Amino acid sequence: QDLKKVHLRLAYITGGVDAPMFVAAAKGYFKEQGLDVEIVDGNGSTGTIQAVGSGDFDIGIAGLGATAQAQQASGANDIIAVAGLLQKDPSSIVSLKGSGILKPKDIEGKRFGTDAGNLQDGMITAFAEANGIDMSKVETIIINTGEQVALLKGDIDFVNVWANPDGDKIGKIKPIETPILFADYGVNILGSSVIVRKDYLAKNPDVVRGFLAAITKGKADVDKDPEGAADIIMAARPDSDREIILGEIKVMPNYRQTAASKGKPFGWIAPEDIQQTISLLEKYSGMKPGLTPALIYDGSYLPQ
Amino acid sequence: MNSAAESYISISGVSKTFNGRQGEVHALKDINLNIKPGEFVSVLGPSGCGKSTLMMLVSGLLPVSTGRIMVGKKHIDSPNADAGIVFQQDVLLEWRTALQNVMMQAEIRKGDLKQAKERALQLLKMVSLQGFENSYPKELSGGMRQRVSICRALLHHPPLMLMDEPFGALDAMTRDQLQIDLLRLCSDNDMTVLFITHSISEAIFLSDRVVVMSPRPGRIERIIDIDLPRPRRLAMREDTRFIEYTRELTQIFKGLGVFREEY
Amino acid sequence: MNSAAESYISISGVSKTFNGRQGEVHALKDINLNIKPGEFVSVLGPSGCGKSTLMMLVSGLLPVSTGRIMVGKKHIDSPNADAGIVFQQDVLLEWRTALQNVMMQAEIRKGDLKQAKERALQLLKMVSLQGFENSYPKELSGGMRQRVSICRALLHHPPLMLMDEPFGALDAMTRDQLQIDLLRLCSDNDMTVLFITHSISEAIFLSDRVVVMSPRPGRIERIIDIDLPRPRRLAMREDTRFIEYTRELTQIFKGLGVFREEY
Amino acid sequence: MSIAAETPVVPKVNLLNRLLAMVPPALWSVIVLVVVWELAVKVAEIPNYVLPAPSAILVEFGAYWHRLLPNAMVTAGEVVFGFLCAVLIGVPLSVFITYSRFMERSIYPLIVASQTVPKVAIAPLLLTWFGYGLAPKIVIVVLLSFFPIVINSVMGLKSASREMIYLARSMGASGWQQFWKFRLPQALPSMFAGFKLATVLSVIGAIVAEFIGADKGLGYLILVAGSSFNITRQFAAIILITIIGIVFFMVIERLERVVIPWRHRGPSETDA
Amino acid sequence: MSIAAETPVVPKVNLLNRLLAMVPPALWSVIVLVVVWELAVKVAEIPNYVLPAPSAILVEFGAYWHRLLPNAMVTAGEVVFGFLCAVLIGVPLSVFITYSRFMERSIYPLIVASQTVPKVAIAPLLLTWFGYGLAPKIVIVVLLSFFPIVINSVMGLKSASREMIYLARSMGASGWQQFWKFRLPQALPSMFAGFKLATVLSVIGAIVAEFIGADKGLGYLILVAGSSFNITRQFAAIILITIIGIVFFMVIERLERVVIPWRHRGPSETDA
Ligand SMILES: Nc1ncnc2c1ncn2[C@@H]1O[C@H](COP(=O)(O)OP(=O)(O)OP(=O)(O)O)[C@@H](O)[C@H]1O
Ligand SMILES: Nc1ncnc2c1ncn2[C@@H]1O[C@H](COP(=O)(O)OP(=O)(O)OP(=O)(O)O)[C@@H](O)[C@H]1O
Ligand SMILES: Cc1ncc(C[n+]2csc(CCO)c2C)c(N)n1
Ligand SMILES: [Mg+2]
Ligand SMILES: [Mg+2]
Repeated sequence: QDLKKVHLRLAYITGGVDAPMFVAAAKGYFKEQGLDVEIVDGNGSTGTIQAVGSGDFDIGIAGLGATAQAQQASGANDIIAVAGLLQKDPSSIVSLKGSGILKPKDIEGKRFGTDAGNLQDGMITAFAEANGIDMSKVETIIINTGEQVALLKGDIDFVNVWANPDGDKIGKIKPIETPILFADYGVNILGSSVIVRKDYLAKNPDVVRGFLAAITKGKADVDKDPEGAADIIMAARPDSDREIILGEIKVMPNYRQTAASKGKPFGWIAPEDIQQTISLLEKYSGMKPGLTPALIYDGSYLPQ
Repeated sequence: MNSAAESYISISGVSKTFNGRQGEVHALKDINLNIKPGEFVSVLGPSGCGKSTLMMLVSGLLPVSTGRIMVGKKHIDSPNADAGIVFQQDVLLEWRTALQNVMMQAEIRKGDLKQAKERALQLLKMVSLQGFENSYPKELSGGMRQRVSICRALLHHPPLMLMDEPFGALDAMTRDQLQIDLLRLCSDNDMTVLFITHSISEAIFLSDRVVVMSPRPGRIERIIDIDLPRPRRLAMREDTRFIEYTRELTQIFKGLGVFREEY
Repeated sequence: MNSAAESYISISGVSKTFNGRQGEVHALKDINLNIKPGEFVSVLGPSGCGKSTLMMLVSGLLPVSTGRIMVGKKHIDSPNADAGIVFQQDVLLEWRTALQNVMMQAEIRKGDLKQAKERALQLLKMVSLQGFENSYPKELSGGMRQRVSICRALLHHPPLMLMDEPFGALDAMTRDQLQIDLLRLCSDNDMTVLFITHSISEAIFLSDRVVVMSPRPGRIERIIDIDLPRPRRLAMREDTRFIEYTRELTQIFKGLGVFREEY
Repeated sequence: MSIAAETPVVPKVNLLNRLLAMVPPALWSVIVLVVVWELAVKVAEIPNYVLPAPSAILVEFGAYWHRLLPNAMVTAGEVVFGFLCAVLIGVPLSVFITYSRFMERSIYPLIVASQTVPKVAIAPLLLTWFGYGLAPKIVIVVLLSFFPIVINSVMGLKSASREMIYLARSMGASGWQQFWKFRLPQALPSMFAGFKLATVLSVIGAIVAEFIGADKGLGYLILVAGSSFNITRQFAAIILITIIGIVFFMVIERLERVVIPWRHRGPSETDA
Repeated sequence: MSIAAETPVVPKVNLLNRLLAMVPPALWSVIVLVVVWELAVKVAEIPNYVLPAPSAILVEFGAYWHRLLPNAMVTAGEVVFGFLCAVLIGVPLSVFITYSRFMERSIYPLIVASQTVPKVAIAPLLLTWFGYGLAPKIVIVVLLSFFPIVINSVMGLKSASREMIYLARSMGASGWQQFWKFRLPQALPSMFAGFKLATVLSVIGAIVAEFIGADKGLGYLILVAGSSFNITRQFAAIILITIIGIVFFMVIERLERVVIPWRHRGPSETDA
C-alpha cells in the first residue's frame, strides 16, 4: 500500500494540546487516509510558519495570530490555516493566592513581570483598555526567562501566562488565585491552527482533507479516553511528564472552541472570531491593515 | 681570482640592504667572488660584517638587493635545496631527538630512509654523539647541539656545503677532530665548501682560499690563496708557511681598524 | 689549591645527575674547587663535559645533586642574584631593543635608571654596538647578539661574573679587544670571574688559574696556575711561558683521549 | 619560484594574492556574500520571512535606524564593558593557574562547568543575585568570554623558555617581575588570540543576556520583532550585531599590532 | 627560598601545593562546590525551583537515570562528532589563512559573522539545507566550535621562527612538508588550546541545537523538564552536560600530553 509521506511540525515541544495528532498516528487513522505522518516538535509558531513556508514541512501547527502577523509583517501570504485546534486563548493573569488580584481592575498598583515579546504584542493593553484598567498604575518589569520563578519568589505580583498548563504548574508549587482569562474579558486571539502552504493545498487537497479527518477522529478518542491519549503521547515522547500532559488533555475542552464555534465541527473557526483577532492585532500589535478572514482561513477542507 | 667560466659559484656585483627599524642597513656592498668546483673557501671578518648574510644570499634563502649569484648552472633566485647548510644558530627542532633531527634531511628529500639512518648514526658517531641519538635537544650541551646540526647538513652528500661558524661552540680538541673529518668528507665527495669562521687558524688550515671582509658595509677586503699541501695534517699548523699566513691575515685585520688601543 | 677559608666561591663534593629520557646522565661527579675573591678562573674541557652545568650550579639556577656550594658567606640553594651571568645562548628578549635588553638588568634591580642607561650606552659602545642600541635582536648578527648579552651581565657591577663561552661567536679581533676590556673591568671592580671557554689561549691569557675538566661524568682533571704578570697584554701571547702553558694544556687535553686518530 | 621582494611569500599563492590585493579583501568577501545572498534569495525563491534579501534589510534599516541605532549602542556597551571585565578576571586567573599546579587541576573542572551550564537555565539564579538591570547581562558576557582568555593566557604564560626563566631568576626577578617583564610579553600573542575569541563571545553573550531579559538592546529588538513576525527587522538587528562583532574584533587586532610590534605576522615576513 | 628537587617550583606556593596535593585536586574543587551549594541552598533557603540542592538532584538522578543516560549518549554523540568535524574544517582553514594574507583578511569578517549570528535566527535555513535530523545539530556544533580552532591554529602556525623556515626551505621542503614537519609540530600547543576551547563550545553547541529543535538529547530534556516545571530534572540534565564537558576536556588534555611529549608544562619544570 502506497502511503503519502506527510511531514508535520508542531508549534512547540509536544503537549497535551497535540494529543489528537498522536492518537491519530498511533491508532492508524492517518493510514486509513493513505497518509504516513511524521510528527516533529517545534520551537514556537514563528519557526513552524517558516518551516512550512520554505517547504520543509507539509503541515504545521501555529498560532493563528502569528500566521496573521506573518502575512502582514513579512508577506507570508502563501500560507493559510485550515483548522483551529485551540480557539480560546488560554492567556491569563496569574497571581499567587492572597495577591488580591481577583478581577481585572485589581492589577492596578501591582508589579507585572513579562517578556518583551508578550508586552509588545499588545494584548495586555487590549485587556486593560477593555476593562478600564490604567496601565500607568501597573509597574512592568521585563523578564524573558524565569518570570514564573520571579512570581513564586514574590519579586512580582502577577504574570500573563496560559491558565493551563502554566498556571497549573505554578499552582503545584504555591496556591494561586483563579486565573483571569483574557478571553473571558473581551480579548481573544485565536491560538494553534493547522497551517499549510496554498500551493500544497491546491496540489494535495485530499491529503489535507484526510489529515483533518484523521485528527478529528483522534480528537474524539482523546475526549473519550484522556488516560489512553496520555499513554500514547508518553510512548511517542518518553521524556514528557505524564501528569502534566494528562492535565492539559483534561482542560483542553475548555479551549478547543469559542462561544461562536460551539457545536460546529472540531476545527471550524467562526469568521467573527477571526475578525476579532485581526482587529485586536491591528489595533494593539501594530499589524498592517488589510487582512480579511478569507485570506488566512479556509474551512472547506474540514470533514463535513 | 678565477674567471666566472670555470667557477661553480659565481657572485657578481652583489649587495644587500636590510630595512630595519633603524632605517636601511647596508650589510653587503659590491661583492664579487668566484669559487671553483671542489674548492674550500673560508670567509673571515669582524662580527657584524655580513658573513652570515653572504651565506644566506648564496643559499638563496635571502634575495640579493642588487647583483647576481650563480651556483652550478643555476641562477639563485630561490632557495637552493642542493646545498647542505649549517646555520650559525643550531636550529634544532625541539620535538625531535638528535637522530630524528638529522633524519629530517632525509625525510624531506625522500631518499632511502634505512640507508639514511645508517649514515645518520655513522655521522653522529663521527662527531662523538653516540649514546645521545635519542636525546632531545634540550638535553644536549651547546656544543652537542651544534654537532647535531653539522650531521644534518652532511646527511645527503651535498655537492655544496655552506657552513656558518659550524665549530664555534666546540673546544679546541673536538674542533681539531672535526676539521680533519670535514676535510676527509670533502675530498671523498668532491664537495665545494663556503666556510664562515672567526678563527684565522681554522680558515688557513681548511681552505684553498681565505676571503677577508671589512665591516659595514661588508666588502671583500682581500683574498689570500693558501698554498699548503693536501691532505692537511694538524702538524702543519707549526709549519712556517702556516705561521706566515697567520701573521699576514692578522695584519690585514689590524689594518681594518677593528682594533682600538689597548689600555 | 686554596683552602676553603679564604675563598669566595667554594664548591665541595658536588655532583649533578640529570634524569633525561635516556635514563640518568651523570654530568658532574665529585667536583671540589675554591676560588679566591678577585680571582679569574677559567674552565676548559671538551664539549659536553659539564662546563655549563657547573656554571648553572654556581649560579644557583640548578640545584646540586650532592655536595655544597658557597658563594661569599651564602649557601647557594636558590638563584644567586648578585652574579652577572652570560649564558651560552644569548637569551635576548625579542621584544626589546639591544639597549632595552641591557636595561632589563637595571629595571629588575630597581637602581637609578638614568645612571644605568648611561652605563648601558657606554658598555654597548665598548663592544662596538654604537648605532645599534635601538635595533631588535632579530636585526643583529650572532656576534652582535652575544655582545649585547655581555653588556647586560656587566651592567650592575656584579662582584661575581659567570661567563659561559661569552666570546664564542666573535672573531679573533673583536675577541682580543673584549678580552682586554674584560680584564680592565675586572681589576677596576675587583670582580671574581668564573669563565668557561673552549679556547686554550683565551683561558691562559685571561686567567689566574685554568681548570681542565674531563668528559662524562665531568670531573676536574687538572688545575693549572697561570703565572703571568698583570695587566696582561696581547703581546704576552708570544711569550715563551705562554707558549709553554699552551703546550701543557694541549698535552693534558690529548691525554683525555678526546682525540681519535687522524686519517 | 622566485624570491622577488624583501619579503618572499609562499610562492604558489603569490600571484593570486597580488591580483586580489587591489581591492580591500575584507570588502571583497562582504560584497561576494551580499551578492550571493541576494541572488540566492531571488533565484531559489526563498520566502522573505525565512531569509530576507539584503536589499529588503537595507530598506528596513533605512526605515528603522532611529530605533536600531540606540539599541545597538546599548548592546555595544554591554559587549565592551563585559569584555573588559572578562579580561580583568581572566588574566589574573590565568596567572594563578600558571603558577599553581593545584589551582590548575582544581579550578579547571569548575571553569568548564561554568561554560557548559546553559545560561538560560541559570537565568533565575542570575536574576536573584544580580537583579534585572545591567549587572546580569555583564555577568553573562563575562561567563561566556573569559574562558578563551584564561586558556590562551595560561598557554602563553607557560610557553616561556627555560632559558628565559633562568635569565629572570639570575637577575633576582620577583615573581611579579618574572610575570610582568618576561612571561607576559612572551605570552601576548596567545593572549591576544584569546582576546579575539572573547570579542566574539562577548557579542554572543550580550545577545543571550538580552534574550533572557532586557527592555533594550539588539537582542531585545530581535525578540520584539519576532513577536510581531518582523523577520526583516530581526535580520537588520542581526546585521548590526555582526557589525559590532567585526568592528570589535578588528579593533583588538589593530591593538595587537600596536602592543606587539616586534612580532611579525605570517610566513611572508620571515626575513623582513 | 630553596631549590629542593630537580624541579623547583615557584617557591611561595610550594608548601601549600604539597599539602593540597594529597587529594586529587579536581575532586577537591568538586567536593567544595557541592558542599557549598548544598549548604547555601539549606541556609539561604533557596527555593527548589530556583536552585535545587545537590542532594535533591542526586535523588532525581537515581529516579530518572534510565531516561537521562540514553539522552546523554545522544548529546555526547553530537558533541564528539561535531567536534571532530570542527577540527577537520578548522585546521585546513587555518592553513589557508596562514599561507594567504588575502584569505586571512577576506575570510575573517565572514567567520566573525558566522559566530555572532544568533543560531536561532538561522534555524530555518539550517532546516532547509540539512533537514531536522542529526545534520543540523552537527552544523551548529561545528559553527560554535571551529572558531577557536581556527584562531589558535593560525596563531600557532604563524609562530614558526624565521630560522626554522629557513631550515625547511634549505632542505627544499615543499609547502606541504613545511606545514607537516615544521609548522604543525610547532603549532601543536596553540592548536590544543584551541581544541580545548572547542570541546566546551561543542557541548554548548549541541545543547543550543537541541533547544532549537530535537526530540532527544539533554537539551531536549531540559526543555521538556522546563515545560513541566521540573527544575530538579533540568539540573540533573545540566550536571550530565557538565560532566560530558569536563570528561571531553580532560580527554583532549590527556591527548595533548601524548601528542606533545616534548613540551614541558609550567614553570615548575623549567629545568627538568
Ligand atoms: N637538562 C638536561 N637534561 C639531561 N641532560 C642534560 C641536561 N643538560 C645537560 N645535560 C647533559 O649534561 C652533560 C653536560 O652538559 P653541559 O651543557 O654542562 O656541557 P658543556 O661542558 O657546557 O658542553 P659545551 O661545551 O658543548 O657547551 C651533557 O652530556 C648533556 O647531555
Ligand atoms: N634581518 C635583519 N634586519 C636588519 N639588519 C640585519 C638583519 N640581518 C642582519 N642585519 C645586519 O646586517 C649586518 C650583517 O649581519 P651578519 O649576520 O651577516 O653578520 P656576520 O658577519 O655574520 O656577524 P657575526 O660574526 O657576528 O655572526 C649587521 O650589521 C646586522 O645588524
Ligand atoms: C502550545 C504552546 N505554545 C506556546 C507555549 C508557550 N507559552 C506559554 S504562555 C505563552 C504566552 C505568553 O507568555 C506562551 C507563548 C506553550 N506553553 N504551549
Ligand atoms: Mg653571522
Ligand atoms: Mg656549555
